[in-house]
Amino acid sequence: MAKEAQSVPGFEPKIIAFLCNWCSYGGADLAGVSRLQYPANTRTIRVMCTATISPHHILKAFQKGADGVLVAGCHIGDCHYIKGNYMTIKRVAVLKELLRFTGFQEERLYLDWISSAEGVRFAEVIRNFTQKVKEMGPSHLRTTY
Amino acid sequence: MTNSIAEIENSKCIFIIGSNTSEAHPLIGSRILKAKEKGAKLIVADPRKIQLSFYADIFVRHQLGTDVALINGILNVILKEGWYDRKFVEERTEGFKEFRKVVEKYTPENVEKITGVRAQDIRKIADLYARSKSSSIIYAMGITQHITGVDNVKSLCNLAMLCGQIGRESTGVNPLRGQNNVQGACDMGGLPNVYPGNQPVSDGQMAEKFEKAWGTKLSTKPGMTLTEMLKAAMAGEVKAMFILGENPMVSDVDIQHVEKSLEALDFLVVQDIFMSETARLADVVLPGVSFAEKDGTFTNTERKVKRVRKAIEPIGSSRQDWDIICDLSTRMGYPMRYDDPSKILEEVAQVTPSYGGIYYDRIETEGLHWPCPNRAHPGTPYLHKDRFSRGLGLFHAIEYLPPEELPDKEYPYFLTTGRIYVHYHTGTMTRRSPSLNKEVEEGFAEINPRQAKELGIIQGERIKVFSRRGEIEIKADLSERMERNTIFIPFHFVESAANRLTNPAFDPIAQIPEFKVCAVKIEKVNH
Amino acid sequence: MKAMQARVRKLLEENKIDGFIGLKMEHGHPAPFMFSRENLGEMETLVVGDVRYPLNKALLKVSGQYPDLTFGVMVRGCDERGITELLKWNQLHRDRVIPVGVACSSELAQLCECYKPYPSDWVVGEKTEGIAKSKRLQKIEGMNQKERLSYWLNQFNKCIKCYGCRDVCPMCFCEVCSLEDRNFILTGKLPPENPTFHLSRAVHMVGRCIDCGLCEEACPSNIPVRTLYKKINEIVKEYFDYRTGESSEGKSPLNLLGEVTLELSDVNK
Amino acid sequence: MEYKTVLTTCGYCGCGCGLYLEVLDGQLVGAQPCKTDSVSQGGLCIKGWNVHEFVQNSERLTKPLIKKDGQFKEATWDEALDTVASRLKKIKEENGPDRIAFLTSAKCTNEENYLLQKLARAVVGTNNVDHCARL
Repeated sequence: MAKEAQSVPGFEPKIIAFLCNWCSYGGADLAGVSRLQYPANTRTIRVMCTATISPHHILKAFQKGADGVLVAGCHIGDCHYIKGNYMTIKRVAVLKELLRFTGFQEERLYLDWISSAEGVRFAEVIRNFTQKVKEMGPSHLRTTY
Repeated sequence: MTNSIAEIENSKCIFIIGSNTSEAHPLIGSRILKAKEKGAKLIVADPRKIQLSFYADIFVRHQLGTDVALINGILNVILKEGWYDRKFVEERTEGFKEFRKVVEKYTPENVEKITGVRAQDIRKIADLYARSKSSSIIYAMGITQHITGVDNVKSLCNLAMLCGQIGRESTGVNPLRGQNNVQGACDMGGLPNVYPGNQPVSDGQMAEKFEKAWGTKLSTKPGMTLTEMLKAAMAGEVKAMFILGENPMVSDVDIQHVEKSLEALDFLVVQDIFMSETARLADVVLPGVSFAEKDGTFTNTERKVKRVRKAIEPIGSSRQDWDIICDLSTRMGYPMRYDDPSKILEEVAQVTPSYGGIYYDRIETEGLHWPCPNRAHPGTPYLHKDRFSRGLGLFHAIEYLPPEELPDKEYPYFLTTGRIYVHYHTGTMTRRSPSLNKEVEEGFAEINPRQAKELGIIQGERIKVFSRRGEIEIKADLSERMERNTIFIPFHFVESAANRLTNPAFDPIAQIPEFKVCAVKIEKVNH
Repeated sequence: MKAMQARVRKLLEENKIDGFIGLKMEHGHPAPFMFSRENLGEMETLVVGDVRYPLNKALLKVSGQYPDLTFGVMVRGCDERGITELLKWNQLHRDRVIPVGVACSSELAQLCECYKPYPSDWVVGEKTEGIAKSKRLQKIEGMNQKERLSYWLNQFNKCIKCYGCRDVCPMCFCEVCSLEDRNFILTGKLPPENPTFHLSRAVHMVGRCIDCGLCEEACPSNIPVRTLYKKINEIVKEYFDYRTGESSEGKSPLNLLGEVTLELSDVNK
Repeated sequence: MEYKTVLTTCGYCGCGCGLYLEVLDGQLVGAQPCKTDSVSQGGLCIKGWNVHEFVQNSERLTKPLIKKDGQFKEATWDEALDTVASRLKKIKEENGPDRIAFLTSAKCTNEENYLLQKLARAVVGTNNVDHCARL
């Protein structure tokens, strides 16, 4: 059963990052080879396109105790599958509104477009999002049955 | 149930003990939640952290099989604080003195040692239950399936009587019947000691009445219970059995024993809709029909007689069960002929006072609660309004007895069994229902995660569970619902049948086996 | 009632339809039933009242078996929105359905907080004005985040996983249901995973929910799922300017890739 | 072509929820709660919603079976019922009525339970009648 969580000092969040193979994963790769520093709270899941990420995957990540979920794909117009990210933005928009309505802190879900050339920006996105989730404290769902 | 389902909603305090209501009786579980939303206080006592416990004002996990001690503790507080209903006790009951003497020993502190429930929680339960305007007790097999099953029930009756929480709307002692028509099967005389309507076979007058109605000579010697039948079969004292739509091969305690008993019979007839584990052992199998293929009535757990209606024709050459029985009887030289089931219920009404006013035309739109003695009677939603069946309510002085088998060095854990929301009884129906089987396909053993960790067991891994009776292999399911020393296995699954493990120790009066407690050990399976 | 009976009789007698899915009063209860030329004699038992059943769902079952026949069905405002949407999702054929309308009573309209409690055309009832903004939605929107969280956690924890919300839903016609996918939702436990179970279903109501409220009526645990889906409809309107079932134009927003009308700043507010 | 719903009582647990079985051309195609039933009040559990499914399962027994040499053989109703009648009669005559025992069923109707215990008591002459209530 889920219950309300309390903030924990020295809390290190768990963040699931769904990264599209063609752009954002490339961005992460570039950040890596460029030896850019960013927090290590992120567990990356590489997907072929962010359009393959159903709201179920995001909900499941939260259900299993993720404190934050990042979805990152190609910039609009750059999708390897032309319009995959059109679907992503619609889904995330709906899901965030739904999370807001049900009190599940929609700020824990973040969508961004990061190209494979944007290594610096990738590190920055991770840093900012990690910081934000850290400030929010542990997810309310971080309990088990 | 002494009271009706609808009344639960208006109860001010509901004490749920030994019933995982939301899984085993979901629509009664939802009534309890409705009562809660209307402001009722909820008390849940269960060794497992069941769903309703989330909504409980007080939730206690007493050690398996310590119900009598827990209830005596509650009674003790009520007596000591003077929260009981003096007028009710004086006017409507007897045996109070002896009862009081026994209960006085069960102080909350003593009971805490037996049950593991904190003394302060016992006091709180006593307070909530005794002092509410209308308190209702709801229980199920968690109370009855113990060697002290009858004691457990009597203790609950003591509680209701002491506080005058019976004989009024939204109060009462309410056992939830596990199967759709257990109530009806009992009402119709599906018991060794009584005719329909609880009329004792040993009572000569009753026998005479039925002899007249049925035009034949009847035995006044009470018959055997199922447990006794099986023993007698093993000993060659019962030669033949006729089993209608039951599957003791999975549902009964200690299956190996059942199998040997049934095999020892000279002749076994099973009338069922599927080739159940029991039917496999039969000499003759008669294909009956499901509830969807016949007309009739069921009596639900609140004693309400409701219509069953035929929706489709019998499948294949199967025949309606009532029609098969009539045919068989006729072939045995006693002609039974009824135009349709309504005529059978008319006969029931003639010989069964509690069903005396229940006819099909009266239950067309809405069922009737028995007792309903005549055609003008509106039925009885709650019992014991001005008097108990025996006149005065009798207090029973009951001492706590531990379960027959407790964990020890060799078998260090408690095992308890029960139902899950998807399946029903032995699974002959639910496991053949694609939507239900898909939901839960196999059995599992719920184990506390910390205990599993100590044993090196991970989620979903296959384990072996042993008891002194047998062993099964089953999937481990780590769950905070369980306490460290206890595991839970649902009994629906024949291939990992919990009843290979359970203890064939019986309540001396009701002959109910102690399904809810036995000792087991657990091992990892090394493939 | 008489008007409905007469209309249905006429449609059947003139061979405009082969069957009519409506409600029949039997054993003192209104029940779903198909009136046909074979049982015209039972037309007097056809009833209209505030008790509602998923007649469109029955229609899908019957028309699935008899795709070449034409069926009439009793519709309210919500059911008509349902038919509009079912046509878009290719679950029904336009020429094979003839709706016969009922305008809802003002009590029912109030209870449902329905924005259009009448179909385009009706033979029973009188038009009552719709309710523009749902009060129950406003109540929850008025709570702070913590209150909303505890409210919904508490509600979802009551779930006994009967799947009644889905099984009764006239818009749930998928052959495979994500709610039964073990990768997403564990089985065998009550309550089901909270909030994944209920939010998953809510997500699937995007462009589907016609706000009939049968889900909430079917919920044995009184979970206010209708309010949840009302919110979904509001989101859909706000983000995609789409009102589910209102018009036969346009496609459900998550049913096609289309053009992108949102920007990141709309999403990461 | 026929579509109807039949008001009945659920065959699973003891709650006794009123529900409709949906029948299309003589086949069960669904179950749904009866909104105006006093127990279910328009709701059901997962078992109730699917109570129609087991009825038409392909494993349903459709013919009487008689075991010969350890194998079940299909039989006619006459053969099966005559076998049962004669074997029970014989055991009763040779060993007495109390050598025969009956289990009635918590899953069958009141009418059927009544008849079976009547068969046991009035025809066979024994009170050896019980059912699985305790289990």
